[in-house]
Parts: sequence; C-alpha cells; structure tokens
Amino acid sequence: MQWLPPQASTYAGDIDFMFWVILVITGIAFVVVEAALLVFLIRYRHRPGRRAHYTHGNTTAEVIWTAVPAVTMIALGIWSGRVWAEIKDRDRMPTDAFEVAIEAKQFEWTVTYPGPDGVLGTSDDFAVRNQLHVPVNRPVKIHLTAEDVIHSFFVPEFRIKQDAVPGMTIPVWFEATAMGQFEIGCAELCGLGHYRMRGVVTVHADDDLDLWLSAQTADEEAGT
Amino acid sequence: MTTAAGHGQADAGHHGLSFVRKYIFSTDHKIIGIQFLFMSLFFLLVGGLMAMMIRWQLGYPGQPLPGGGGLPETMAPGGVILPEFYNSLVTMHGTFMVFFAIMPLLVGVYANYLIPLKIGAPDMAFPRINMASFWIAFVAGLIMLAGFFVAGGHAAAGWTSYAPLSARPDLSGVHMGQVLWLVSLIVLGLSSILGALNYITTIINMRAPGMHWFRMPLSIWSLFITAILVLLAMPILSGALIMLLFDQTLGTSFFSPPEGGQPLLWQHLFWFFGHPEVYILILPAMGMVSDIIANGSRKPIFGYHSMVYAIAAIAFLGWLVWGHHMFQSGMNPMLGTTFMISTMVIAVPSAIKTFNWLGTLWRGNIRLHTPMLNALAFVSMFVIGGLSGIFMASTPVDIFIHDTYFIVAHIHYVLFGGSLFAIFAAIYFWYPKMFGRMMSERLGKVHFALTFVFYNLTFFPMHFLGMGGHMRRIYDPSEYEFMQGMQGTNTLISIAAFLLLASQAPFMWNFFWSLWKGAKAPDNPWEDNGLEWTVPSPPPHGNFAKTPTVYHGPYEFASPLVTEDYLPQSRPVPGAGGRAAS
Amino acid sequence: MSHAMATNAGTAFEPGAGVYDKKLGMWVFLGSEVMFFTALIGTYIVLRFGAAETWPLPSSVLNIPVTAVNTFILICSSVSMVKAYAAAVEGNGKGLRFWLLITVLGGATFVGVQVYEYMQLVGHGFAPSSGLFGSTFYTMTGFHGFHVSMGVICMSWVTVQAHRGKYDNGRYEGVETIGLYWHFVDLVWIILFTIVYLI
Amino acid sequence: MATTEHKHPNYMAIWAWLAGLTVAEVLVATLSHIPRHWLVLALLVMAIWKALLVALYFMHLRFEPRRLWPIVLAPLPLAVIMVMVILQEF
Amino acid sequence: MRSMFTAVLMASMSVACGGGEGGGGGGADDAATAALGTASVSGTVMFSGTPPSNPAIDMSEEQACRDKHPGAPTDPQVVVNAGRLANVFVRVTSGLPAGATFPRPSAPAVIDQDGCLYHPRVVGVMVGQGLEIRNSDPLLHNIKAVPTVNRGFNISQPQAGMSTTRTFTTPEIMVPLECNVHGWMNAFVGVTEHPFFAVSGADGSFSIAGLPAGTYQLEAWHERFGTRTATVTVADGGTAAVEFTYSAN
Repeated sequence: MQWLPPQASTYAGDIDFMFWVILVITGIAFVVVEAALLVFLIRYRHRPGRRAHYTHGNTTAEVIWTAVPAVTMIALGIWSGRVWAEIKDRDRMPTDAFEVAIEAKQFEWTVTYPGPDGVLGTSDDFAVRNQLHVPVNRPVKIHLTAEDVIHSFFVPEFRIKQDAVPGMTIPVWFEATAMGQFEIGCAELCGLGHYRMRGVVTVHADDDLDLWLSAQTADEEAGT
Repeated sequence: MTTAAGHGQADAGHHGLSFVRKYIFSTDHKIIGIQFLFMSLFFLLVGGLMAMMIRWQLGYPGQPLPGGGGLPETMAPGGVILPEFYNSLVTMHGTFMVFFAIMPLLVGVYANYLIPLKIGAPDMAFPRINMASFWIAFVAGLIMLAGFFVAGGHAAAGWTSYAPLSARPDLSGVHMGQVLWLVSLIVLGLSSILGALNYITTIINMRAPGMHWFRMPLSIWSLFITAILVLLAMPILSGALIMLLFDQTLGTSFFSPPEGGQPLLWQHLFWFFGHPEVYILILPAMGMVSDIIANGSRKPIFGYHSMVYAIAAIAFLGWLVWGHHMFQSGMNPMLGTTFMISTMVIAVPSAIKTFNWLGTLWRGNIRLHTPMLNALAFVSMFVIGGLSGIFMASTPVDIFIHDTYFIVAHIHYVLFGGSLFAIFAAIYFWYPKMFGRMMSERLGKVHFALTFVFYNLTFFPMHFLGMGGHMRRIYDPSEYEFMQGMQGTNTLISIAAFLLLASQAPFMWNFFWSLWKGAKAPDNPWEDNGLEWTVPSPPPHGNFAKTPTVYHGPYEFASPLVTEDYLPQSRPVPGAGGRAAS
Repeated sequence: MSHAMATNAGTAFEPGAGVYDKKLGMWVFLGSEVMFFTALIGTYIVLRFGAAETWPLPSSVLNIPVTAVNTFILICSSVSMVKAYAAAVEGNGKGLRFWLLITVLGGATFVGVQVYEYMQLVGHGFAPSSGLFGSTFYTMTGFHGFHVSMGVICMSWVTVQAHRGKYDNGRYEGVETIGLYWHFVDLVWIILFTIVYLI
Repeated sequence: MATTEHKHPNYMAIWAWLAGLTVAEVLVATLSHIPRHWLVLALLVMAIWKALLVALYFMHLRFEPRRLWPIVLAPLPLAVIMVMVILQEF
Repeated sequence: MRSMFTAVLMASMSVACGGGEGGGGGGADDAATAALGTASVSGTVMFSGTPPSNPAIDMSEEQACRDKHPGAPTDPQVVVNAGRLANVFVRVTSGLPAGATFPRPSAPAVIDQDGCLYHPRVVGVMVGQGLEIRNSDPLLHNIKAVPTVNRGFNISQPQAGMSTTRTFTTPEIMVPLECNVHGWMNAFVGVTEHPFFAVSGADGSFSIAGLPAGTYQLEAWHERFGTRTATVTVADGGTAAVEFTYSAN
C-alpha cells in the first residue's frame, strides 16, 4: 500500500495539508454514517410483532443535516480557492523564475532552455529530450505546449500536474525544495506509447546547473 | 383521466398477436423493459470481461493472457496484450459500461417497466416510439461491437475520446474503429432521446386519478428528472460527436489546432453532457433504493419532500459543475474556482439523501431481504464514492490526484458500488413482477456477500494507488520507478477482480434458473404499496383491468389507519383522512 | 415542511400539461432539438470569437441574395403550414390538402436551392475542409437542411393521409403536431440566416 | 383537454411582418458605414423578433396553457449558460 | 547471379552492423525473378568532400539499447566509408518492357529494431511484398509509417522477439518509418512495382540482376542528398557498371 509521495516543492505541503484536512472531515462523516447504519440495522432489525415508528420526517433534523454539510463544503471551497490561485493563477506566477519551454509530442518531452543570454525565444536556445534540469530553491516557470495531441505534465513529488494542449501555451510554475532526480509522467492518454512517455527532472544546486547548461551549449557548438 | 382510458381501449385486443409482435417487436412497455434488461446484462458481461483483460495486463504485465492465444495478432500476439489493444480495452470498457450497461439498465429497463405500472397507466404515451427506441439502441450496440473487427482496431482514445487524439487517425493509428464508435453513440443518443420524451410525456399526462406529483414514488420522481436530463444532455453529445465525426471523415477542423480548432471545446461540450450523464447514472438508482429501503424498513421514507427537492436540486446544479472534470485541462483557472464552488454545493443534496435514508432506517422494523441488502450496500458504498469525490472537487488536491487511480476508485465506487448495487437490488425486487417467479433468496444472499467483499477488495486499494501517483490508462506501470513498488497492490487488485467476476456466477444461475424453476410469485411478495403490486405477476397487457384511483402517498408503511404494516396507494381507507407522504 | 393533504382527495386530480399527448411529446422533442442546435451554434460562436480577426466576412464567401430568397420561401411554407392547420381545425378538407401541398413544395424548393448553393460554393473552392468557417457553415446549414428534408418526408406522408381523410371533421392533432416541428425548423433557420449569413 | 379552441390570429399579417423584417435584415447587413456592434445588435434584435413571431403565433404558444411554458423554455437558460461559460476561455 | 547475391548480403550485413539479417535488395535475390533476364547492373555510390557528422543520440534513458553500442551512438544519416556512400536506394525508373509484370518475391523484406536503431535503415520492397518488422530490443518500439500515397499504419511491439508483417499497395519513394518512443529512429522503405532495385552497402556498392537486355534509366535516392539519375545499356549475360556521385554540399 502506498501513501503520498515525498514532498519536493514549495506548495506540495499546502496540497498535502488540504488532502489531510479533507481526509479527516470525510473520515468523520464516513464513520458517523456507516456506524449509524450498522447500529440501526442491529437495533431495529425485524422482530415478530414489532411495528415501525410511523413518521414522515423531522424538519429540524433535515435543516440541520442540510446546513452542516453546506457550511463545511463552502468553507472548504473558499479555502481551496486560495491555495489553487497561488499555484495556478496565471497573473500571480513568480516573475524572477528560471524559465524553460516544454513541448510535448508523442511520446517525448522536448525541453528548450534559454541559451547563454538567459532569454527564451532567442537564437541561442537549445533543446534537450526528456531532460529537465532546474535549480533548487528558485521558482521555475515552464511554458508548456504540445505538438500533436493532449499530454499532461506530471511530477508526483512536486504535486504538479498540467495538461499540455496543442495550440495553447500554458504557464506552469514550481519551486523545487530538494535536490536529486524525479520522474516526469504523462497523465493524459496520448496514444499507444502513453505509458512510456517518461522524462526526468534533475534538481541542481544553482552553480551545478550553470555547469550543466554551459556543457550543453558547448556540445551545441561542437555538434554543428 | 381520459387519455389513460383512451390508451386502455387502444391496447385492448393486442392479445391475439403473433409471437413476433408480442415478444420481439412488441409495443408493450413491459416486454420492451425486459428486452432492455437482457441486452444490457449482456453488455454488462462484455464490459466485465474487458475489465478482466485490463486487470490481467496490470496484474501480470506483459505475460500472455490465459486463453489469449485465440485473439488476433493485431490485438494480442501470442496472448500478450498490445498497448494499442489495451487502450481499446480501456476505452471500450468505459463505453460499454456507461452507455450500454448502466444507462440502459436504469433508464431503459426500469423507466420502461416501472413508469406506467407505478403511475397507473396502461402503457407509455407512444408505444411505437418506445419500441423504436429499443431497437435503435440494439443497432447501436451492434455497431459498437463491430468496431473490434475493423482494421486498425477499435477506438482507443478513452471513453471521453479527447480530441485531437480521437480526431487524427495518423496519431492514434485508429480510423474505422473511432468512426464506428462515433456513429454508434450518435445512434444511441437518438434512442435515448426517443425514450426520454416518452417517459416525460407519460409521467406528465398519464398519471392515474389521485396520483398527485407529491404522491409519486421517488423512483418515478428520479426517473422523471433523469429523463429530462437525458432529453437535454444527449443532444449536446450528439452534436459534439457529429463534429468529431466530420473531423475524422470530412476534413473539418473543429478540434484540430493547426487550422484553428479548439481541443478544449470538445472537452467543454463532452462534459456539459457528461456531468448530467453522471447524474443520469445515479439518480434512478437513488430513487429505486429509496423505494426499497422504505419497504425494507417498513417505514415511510424520511423527508419525502426534501428527497424530491434534493433530486431536483442535483438535476439543476448538475448543469453548472461540468468544469470540475477539466481543472487541469488548461481551462481558465478562474473558471476552475467557480466550478469548484458549484461542485462543493452539489455535494449537499447528496448528503441530504444519505441522511434521509438513515432516518428511514431509524426506528424501523428492518427486513434484510436480498433487495434490502443490496440497497443498503448502495447507501454505504455511495457514501464512500461521494466523499472521495470531495477530494477531486478541491482544486488544489485535484492537481495531484487528477487522472490517477484515485479517480478510477471514485468512479467505480459511484458507478459499481452505487448504481450497480442499486441495479441488483432492483432486479431482485421487481423480478417477481417481471417474470412471475421468485428468485432464490439463499443464492441471492450468497451473491450479495461475495460481491460486496470482492468489490471492496478490488476498488478500495485503488485509492492508495492514486495517492501514490499511479496514473490512469497506463499499460505497464513498471515503466516508472515511482510505480514499481505498487506492483504488489496491482496484482492483489487483479486477483480480487477475477474473484469479483466469479462471484456473479450465482447471480446468473439464480436469474436464469428462476425463470423456469423459481417459486410462483404472488401479486405482492414484498408487501409494498406501489400500484404495480396490485396487479397480477406478471401484469397482463394494458396493466390495469380498470384505471386505479390513488388515495395515498407511496410510503404508507406502519400506518396507524390499518392493521397491516403497509397500505397500498389505491386502497381507500374508510373514515378518517390520514396524511399523505410529506 | 408538513405538507398534510387529505388522503382521500383522490378524485381531485391535478391534470397534466393540459395538452394532448402528441403535442406535449412534440414540444418535449423540440426541447431536445434546441439543445442539439445549441451545440452546433454554440460551437460556431465560440470558434468565431476565438478566431475573430481571421474570420472571413460571410458576404465575401456566400451568396446572400439567393439565400435571402430561400429564407423567404421557407417563411412562406411556414405560413401555408399554419393555414393548413387552420383549415384542419375548421374541418375544411379541401383547404387542408391544398395548403399541405404548398408546404411540401415550399420545403422541397428550399432544400433544392440549398443543394444548388452548396454545389456553387464547392465549385468556388469553399468546402467543409476550408477552415473553421467551412466546418461550421456546412455543419449548421447541413443539419438544418437535413431537418427540413425529414420534415418534407413526414409532411408528404401527412398529405397522403389527408387525402385519405384522416384529418377530416376537425381531427387536427396530427397536422398541428407536424406543424410545430415545421415552424421550429423555420425558426432555427431565421436564427441561422442571421448569424451565419448576415453577421 | 381541448385548449386550442382560440380564434385564429391574422396569419397573413404575421407573414407580412416576417417578410418585411427579412428584407430589412438584408438591407441593414449591407450598410457598411455604421459601427459593427450596432449592426450586429440590430440584426440580432430583428432575428429574435421574427423567432418570437413564429413561436407565439405560428406555434401558437400564446394560446397554450401557461404550464406548458416551462417545458418549452427549460432548455434556453442551459443553452445560455453553456455558451457564456465556454466564452470565458477567451 | 552469385556475385550480386554476395553483394546484397554484404550490403545488408554491413549496414546492419551485426544486427538483424536480410533486407537490402529485398526480393531481388529470388529465383522467380531470374527468369526475366540475365543482364545485370552493378556499381558504386561515390561521395566527394567531407561528410557532415551525424548527430549524437543520448540513449541514457534506454540502457538496454545503450549497452548494444560500444561507442557513443549516433544517428547514421550519412554513412561514408573511404568516399563510398551507403544507404542509397537505387532503382530502375524506365526502360523495362512495357506492360511486363514481375513475379513478387515470396520472402518478405526484413527490417529489425536493434539497439534502438533500424537495421537496415533503407530497404526496398515490391508492391504487395511483405515487409517484416522485428523487435530485438527488450522494450517498446512503435512503428509509424507515414506514407503519402499508401495507407499508413501505427503499431507497437512492446517486447523483444515480436514481429509484424505489412504490405504496401502502391509504388512510393520513399515511405518513412518512425518510432515515436525514440524520436531519433528513422527508416525509409522504397516501394516499387518491379524487383529491380538495390541499396548501396557500406562500401557504396550495389547491384541489380536479372534484367532483360536493354537501356535503362536508373535513379539513386539518399535521405539527405536527394536523387541522382543515370542511363545504362546492358546486353544479355552482360554486366553494366554505373557510378553515382554525391557531394557534401
């Protein structure tokens, strides 16, 4: 049996916390309902000569068990909305982020890095297949798009998931808090190779990242 | 009510008809309901077998499927399931279960069979349209099956057929299969719409004298609301399907970005249909379970009116929440928040219904007959399904569990633990009326116990897979390191799933054996109040010798007015005016 | 919420929609038709907003005058339909048969002109595969044309029935019901003509 | 149950209206100098006007029992909701 | 006969760098075709100038494939040995007796996926002749044919030892094959209506046998450098030599 994966991004904690809160709330509801069900089944099971209590309901009770869930749900909704906005609101994304572009296609992730000039969309950009290298403790902003069909960019440890849609460029951000390698999965059925559309994100200390980037550009020079 | 009488005469003299007109091209709503029953049980089995193949691949990745050697090279060479075939299986399991098993079982079988009987009408308003709706659905089923035998294999873009994968043969490798999938569902849509307009007209215009709106059983209420949902949601799907079909065949570009099409538009249209569809698949179950729980606990349903309002509320809010299937789709995040709130709100009516069911059990006199057992299973399983829905409803949590096995667990707790248990309950409950014979209680209880256990062993662990990040529709999880630890769970689930299918054997035996060998059923075996129990089992053509008059609500159990603990809706009580259901 | 009502109030029956089954059924069916065209027209609106700047001006592609005339024809057939209904209500068999015939002819002409229009457009290289405008245009008008054709077929059958005297002495239900469908199709065209051809 | 026993409205007058409005629409559409949004607005108003004429008189909704109306009008809000929400994408 | 047989064998072996067998001239070495004639054309494809370097492939994510390559794997778009260019598809374009039909070889042409590369990279088949695609890697390859006139297909082989045979219905130069799991994998299938084609081997040599006496137009095709044509006249029993030359720019 699995449990939530380790947390490796700034907002992984917030998401998990929401998860636990909901688990507690639903857990209580679950126990109450199922317990009541069992108790009633035993307590009020059929016995000869017994007759059920004739009632069509009780307004007070009904109002209560309408109001309580309603309030809880709305509260949950408002709170979730906060966390959601901080993660996905496109106007509130970090500005000082390390920016890369990812184009998903059957069945690979093409990661485009800003070249030495550190700006995307310039001639010195270079692309690497299935390899996302990012700095630790610094926001990373991904311009996510797809070439052919819908894919979904998913890194369990970062708790980030975002569909990549052809014809759209969708901004995604995260800030890794742990160094090391994590897997990128495709979470949207994208064809017969869907289950193998696997990439790797490597989180470096800042200077290591610079080393890696410069190494890549060096290859580019040599390459052609 | 003149119409009712009119129909009565219209159908008189139907009896001297040939076998074909009486049992095959019959216009009798009861026969049509039974035809739907057999058809959808067959497709339920088909869908189940596909699930078994899926589970084999997941439990034992890459190993030859036992007996799979018989499958063609293009599906499983040497019994090893190919990824493209796996995708077809995933797609078709969903398609058959949703459109050809659960939906016809609820809306086709029980709407057809119960509505006229329970509202005291001799038949549907448009018997011929009713017959047409069955045979059109039958044709749709054949077209859908045909897809397995065409070059390129069957549709493999998931039951939601997200464009552009579903629109571009060059990217999916599937053309003819997808086209047949689309055509079949367009045809099925027509059938559903014809059915729905029949149900709506019948319920509005053909209720027997005294059958006020608020004397209708909750099963009829929910079927009525469901029919409205079908009527208004299905055409949206048909429109979307037609556009996708044109993208596939005529080179239009509705959903293909290179020419300016919008992939998200497909998702919006699909889920604008798809979310009402979710309630189409659960509301009738809720209604019938309400009937059965009231009967089983020999007590009026708790809060009849709030139950009705809850159904209506769900039906309306159901149109405002479709976006919660699309939180991670690239949809405008602000829309996401809006849809989340409406989704949170729609959880409330479901809660109301659950508590009202509990209230019904409270101080009841509970008879645990097989239908009751299954109905109770519905309640407890639906609770799990409903609560796990809240996780997905919360947008941030959904970021992580969207498109993982958590959602798979959720949908199966709602559709199997919910709808299917309710369907079992309904089958056990109305079988005597349908076929004039009782099913074996003992076998029924065995079937219930086994199903309940293995069902939970199959689907509950899926929650944990989802929490581990296990994506859906993955042919071989071992390709990802973070999923390799989950193989044990996957294998366990698979074994449980195989046993779950095996547990249906007693049911099938019980069902078919009782058709011929079951004990003869009395008119009212469950001592229920509904009008259908006042006529012989099975009811004659035209149902009622004379149009009944209704004097009470449907749940007058343990009424102080009478000595028995039940009071049929059509039995006048001398003297004191009691209370109708309220 | 205590909704007490007299148990033995069985006789005081609240009626249904207050219209006969056929008419109610047709209205319900039209409800689902509305949703069907909503899917098509909604798609058109959304796609057009999405590509507002690149969208061609309809009049630059389509032949407005011909379609305007065609629209007029359809409206006329709607009028003849309602005249047929009036005749049926008054039990005027001759009038009924005459107006029904006119309606059938009107519908058939409309479809004919639409086919001619399609042939012209395809001839000029405007096909369903020509971008979003082509896709939406042919899908919407095509399905409307399909509805009209269905209407013409049913209407012809009704005409035949009328000659057999099925609707004599005031049995107008059948005529009214098919009429509802016919007017609805006309109504849809009124909307389509405006948003597809003129705007 | 017979509810259609109303005196027939003047169908020919309605027909004249419809024809007139159609001509008006085509003419308005050819006006190029007025701002586009006003043009669109005018056309939509006329289209809805015509649609109402057909629904109320040819389909004699006006003369039907009021409780038929909800059945007829039910789809419209849903249609509006769908289009309006999807438009938020842009 | 013998000579071209060895040539073809050699070609395929060398191109396939120890990988799968067969391929190359596909059906040309089939008894049935020998009957048509006894003339043959053989030659070499020369390459002048320094060939562009082939892009390196990062196979780190597919260890099973990586291990099959002693050195750093590259994408063999241009294979030049001592000024000889390999993987050139040579075929007869005209000069064959009008209306003649040619027996289709019963043996399929074979293309093997080994070390996440196609072996051979260029292969010819006759219309209707089988193209057998094998997987020698213990991992998923999908084979997507993207023809312009023929009907395409997109199939997968998740396990080693799997094999699928497909045919093409119309002549087409060339039908590209690609694997979407490994974006670098490309192969090209030449589909002809006659058996008179060959693929230049590692030594740039090719040979077409079994031709009737006559004058023929030959066309050479290379994925990077396009086509060259030549005309040869050959008598019964004779062997005409022909040379194609490509250059770096």
